[in-house]
Amino acid sequence: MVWLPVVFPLAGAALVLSVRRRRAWLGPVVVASLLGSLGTAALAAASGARSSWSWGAGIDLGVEVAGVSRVMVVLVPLVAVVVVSFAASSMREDEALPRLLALLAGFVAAMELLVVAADFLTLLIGWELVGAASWALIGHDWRNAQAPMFAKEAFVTTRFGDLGLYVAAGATFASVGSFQFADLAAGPNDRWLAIVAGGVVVAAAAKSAQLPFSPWLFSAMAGPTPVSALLHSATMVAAGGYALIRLELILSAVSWFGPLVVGLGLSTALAGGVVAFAQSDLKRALAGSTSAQYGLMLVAIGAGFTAAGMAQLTAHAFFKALLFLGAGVALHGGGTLDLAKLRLGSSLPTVALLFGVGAAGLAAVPPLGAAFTKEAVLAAAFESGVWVGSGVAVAGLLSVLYAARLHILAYGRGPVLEIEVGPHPVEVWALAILAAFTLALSALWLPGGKELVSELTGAELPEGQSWELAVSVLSVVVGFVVVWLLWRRNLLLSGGLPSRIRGFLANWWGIPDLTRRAVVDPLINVSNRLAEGDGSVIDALVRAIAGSVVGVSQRLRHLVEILVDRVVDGVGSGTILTARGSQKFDDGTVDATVEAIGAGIRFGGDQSRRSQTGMAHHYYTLLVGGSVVLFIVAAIWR
Amino acid sequence: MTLEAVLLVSAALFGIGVYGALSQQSFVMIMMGLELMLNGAIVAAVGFWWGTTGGNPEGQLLAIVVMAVMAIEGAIGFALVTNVYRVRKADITEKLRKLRG
Amino acid sequence: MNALASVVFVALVLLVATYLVAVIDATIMIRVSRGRGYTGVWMDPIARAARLMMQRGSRTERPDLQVWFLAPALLAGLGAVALASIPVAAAVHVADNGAGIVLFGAAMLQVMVAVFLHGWAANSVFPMLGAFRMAAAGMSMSIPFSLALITTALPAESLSVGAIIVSQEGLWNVVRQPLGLPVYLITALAFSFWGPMQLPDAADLAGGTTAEISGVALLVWRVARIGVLVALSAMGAAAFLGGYLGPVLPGWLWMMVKTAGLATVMVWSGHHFARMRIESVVFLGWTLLLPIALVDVFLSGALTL
Amino acid sequence: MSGVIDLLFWAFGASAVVTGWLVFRTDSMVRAAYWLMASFVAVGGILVLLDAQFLGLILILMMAGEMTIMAIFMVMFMMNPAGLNPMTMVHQHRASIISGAGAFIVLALVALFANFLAEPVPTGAEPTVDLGVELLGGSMLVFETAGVALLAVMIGAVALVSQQGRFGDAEAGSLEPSLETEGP
Repeated sequence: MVWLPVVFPLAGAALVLSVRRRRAWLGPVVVASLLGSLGTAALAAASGARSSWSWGAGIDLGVEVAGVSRVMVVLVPLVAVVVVSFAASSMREDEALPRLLALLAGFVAAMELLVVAADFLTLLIGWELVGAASWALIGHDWRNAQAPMFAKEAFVTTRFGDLGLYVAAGATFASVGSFQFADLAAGPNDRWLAIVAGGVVVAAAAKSAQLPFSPWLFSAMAGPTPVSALLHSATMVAAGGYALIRLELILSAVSWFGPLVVGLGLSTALAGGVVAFAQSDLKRALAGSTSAQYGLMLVAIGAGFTAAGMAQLTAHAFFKALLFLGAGVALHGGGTLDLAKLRLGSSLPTVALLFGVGAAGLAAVPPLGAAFTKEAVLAAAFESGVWVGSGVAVAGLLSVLYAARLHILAYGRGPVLEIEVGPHPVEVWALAILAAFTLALSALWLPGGKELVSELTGAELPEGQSWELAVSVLSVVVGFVVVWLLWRRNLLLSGGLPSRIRGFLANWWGIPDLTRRAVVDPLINVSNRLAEGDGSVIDALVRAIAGSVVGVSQRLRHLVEILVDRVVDGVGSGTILTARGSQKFDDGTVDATVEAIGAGIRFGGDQSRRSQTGMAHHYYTLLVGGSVVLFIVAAIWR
Repeated sequence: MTLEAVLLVSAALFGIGVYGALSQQSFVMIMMGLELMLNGAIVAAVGFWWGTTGGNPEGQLLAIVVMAVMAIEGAIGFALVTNVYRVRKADITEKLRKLRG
Repeated sequence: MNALASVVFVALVLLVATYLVAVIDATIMIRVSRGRGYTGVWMDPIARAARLMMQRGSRTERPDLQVWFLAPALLAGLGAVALASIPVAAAVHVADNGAGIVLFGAAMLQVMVAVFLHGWAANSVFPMLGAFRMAAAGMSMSIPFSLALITTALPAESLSVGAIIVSQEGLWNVVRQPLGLPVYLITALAFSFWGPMQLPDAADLAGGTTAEISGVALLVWRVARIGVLVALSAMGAAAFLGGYLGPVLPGWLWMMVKTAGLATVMVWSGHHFARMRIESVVFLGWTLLLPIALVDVFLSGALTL
Repeated sequence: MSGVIDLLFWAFGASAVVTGWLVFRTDSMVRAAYWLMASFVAVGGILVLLDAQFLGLILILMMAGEMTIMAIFMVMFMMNPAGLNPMTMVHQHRASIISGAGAFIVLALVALFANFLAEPVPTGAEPTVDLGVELLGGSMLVFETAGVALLAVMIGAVALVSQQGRFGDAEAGSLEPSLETEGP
């Protein structure tokens, strides 16, 4: 039962590839498989179930639908159905549509596996598959030479974080002798648990595009728009936040876990908000906002209110998918993603309205559900401290700023353009459904909404204060006023910032450059050096030593000669004999000594260089000799 | 037939393999030396299984893993030799001394 | 059975069977060509053998003599080893304990080595080409061959040939695994280099690996080749046709009848099909027989479960 | 009976070692490959004597194919069509002999002087059946891992030797500027 949500999309992917020639079937097949996944996920969530499969001695792959995973397991296919329908319609001209759809279905399957995982091994498998699928999806347009490069960049960055999860899994096994979350929860709170916490935080930060890994989301923009929509809303990026929510109860036992997550989240929320505000590319601005929004979730999680984080994740999934699909329509219609050239409001009024709903969700305008969840996050932040709360309030203000800016620049009133490719009705419907979900979440404000969230996520929401609500409303109002003022002065695109600063901010505060200079270039340099042959490094060292010694000795000789000459001159010609004697001594002894030292060192260097023959059999011989010696030593030592 | 005798045969095979791997110039002959070493390893593994484990099949499993290693060594070895020959026109180790210091 | 008796037994069986196959070959040859100069079907093999025995042996420049002379003997020995793993009647076998079918497979793959060495040792062009042909054909056919054979071990849950025969009590494997026997027979042609797959010793290479030999060496080589064919037919009969199982007649007679039947099919194919090109053999092995053999394994495995 | 087995063991052991030695003493690559195969066949015989019938026979089966490929490769790389012309290609001979002898002596000392458990395979056991159950039961993960590793190797080997890549000739840009790689 629990496996079915995973199996359905996988089967769909296989089926799509087998009917690849019948293009009319592709969309329906995938959507049907995702609907199957959705249905079975809903059933599993309603009943709650667990199951496991023994892989080998002591290694069980466990899956479970309980607690927060009940929400997530339904959310993933729900968003995916809409996004994939949109993809099947908008990419219908694409020659590689079967591959795209199959990969999307596989992506969803991997994410479902990650969601239902009840142990680190299953989580790792899902985690890796999600990463691999996202790599293939970002690089979908591989004939364009840039796409594979960006895909590689995104993959390597997240992959670096993945190592954290490997460490966490290893530490878990070392600590309790199994990979199960349940065993870890029952296990002792020692340094192993701290290692697990560190690993999970690194992995989650990388996947959820938190600082300092955030820039990979920009690279991910090389993928088709539906891919971005899925990646940002309910799969790849959500995986990090979800993993933290899932494991918070266990890991919060580590004293620094909460503060670390809060700090990461808050700094990303603030930095990402500025990035989103400064960006002039629609998709990249949305990417910045994704980092910022996940930062807010992390704040809630770190403060201990997973329910608030999960609620925010859910609301975000709907409106972010909506916004990305809207961006896709804009790209098709306007032919560009440059915010300076869009303003499609008059040309595509329906889409503009739907995009507006999404932007309102992003801005957390009451009475939308997104405002409710933002409110919960704010309350959670204030529970954790006044400064954190204030930071979140500022981040909220930023979100109002960038959301309003995006909507006005992308879908504000503008000249009526000849739209080359209008959106297909299926695409508009997809947008409408997502907008409907966003609006429907408003019901959370009704009495009983809080209880519903608590019941679904199995955790408590923080008690909000009425002045916190006032702060939120005030920030929305202030934000709109600021945007309006900027718009009046025609400064909205630049945000009133000088272009150099704006460029710096928009490019993630220069983090990519920093990374390139601090990590990538040195690494490539070192590798190049190594590739040139370790000999050159060692040689250089040896030669430098020999050379410097020779140099020093020559200097010394020169000095001695001058000194001796002066003495000789000073004493006068009467002592020429003595002087000659001393010069002979100088030549014969001092020089010889100094030169001998130099030559000796050079000889040593040459000799040591000779061992670097570059030929395998010499190295192997040394290896055998060394092993024999080691063996004998070990035998005697015993 | 005692365990010691089996291990002696294994040691002899391994020693000859070491000699071959170190003394031959041709890549393919070096691979033969490696195979001979693995051959000795198989004898030792099965010998230990036969003499010391009381019939625990995991000992035989080890031998199967060694055989898999042998197949892997063969496949990758030949692929590398082919590639090196194509790119560097080298078929003996002396022609491949890029790492020389 | 004690050692000496089993050696004598296998040798006797091999000798009689070889003679019979040669007779079959001659019969078909006559049917096909109505050729002149035959001294009658039953006398012809003996006449041919006598002619070869009286021939003078030939020699090339600097051959590897030991290998050249020993390769035919190795081939004959491999045929005998393969035959030894097959029970001729209930519980009458020489070497079928535990993993008989693997022994048979190992012997058959060594056939490839024997033929390669036979062609290589002559230090001459045509035999060498024949040797390379055998390597190519053998490598492409060995995997479908092994898969088709090992599949018959699935219902028996044992690698012993005797157990495989017993497992066919109710239903022969030829019915239970309909893909197995055709794949086995086609690959068996490659390992006995017979009929359409007589590539290493083909006429277009002036006899291939046998191009430079004559006299007794050629006689031994031909006898050994028929011996391998007999072993392959016997294994086909045992693994797919129920071996010695059958009503009324005694077990060993059933075994003989079935073996002779399969041998006739293979010999017949040599007179009725054109020789294949080596490319088509390789292509056939890797792209057609290998997938079919895999399907066979999966289907039979599913059925056995 | 045990006398016969002892005799067979020593015969197999001696021939395994001698043929192994001949691999590096012969002057022809094809002979070397098949001497190695003979060594493997002898080891297969030893394994059969050690009650591991399946392993021994499968080793013989495997090596027939592998050594044939090796022989063909030798002929290809040595530019010596039949591999029959005599040749010696040896370097650092003395060091190799010392290394080989050293490895043998160390291992032989271990074999003779270490104390091993004495728990032989019980009589009446069915090692082949046990192995099958183990492969598809308790140690399935190991077995599968070996299979996946082999698959990866097959793909890797094909990728390494394929002449044509997706973006054109696999050798494009990989040729050295000059074949002389003499350093300073």
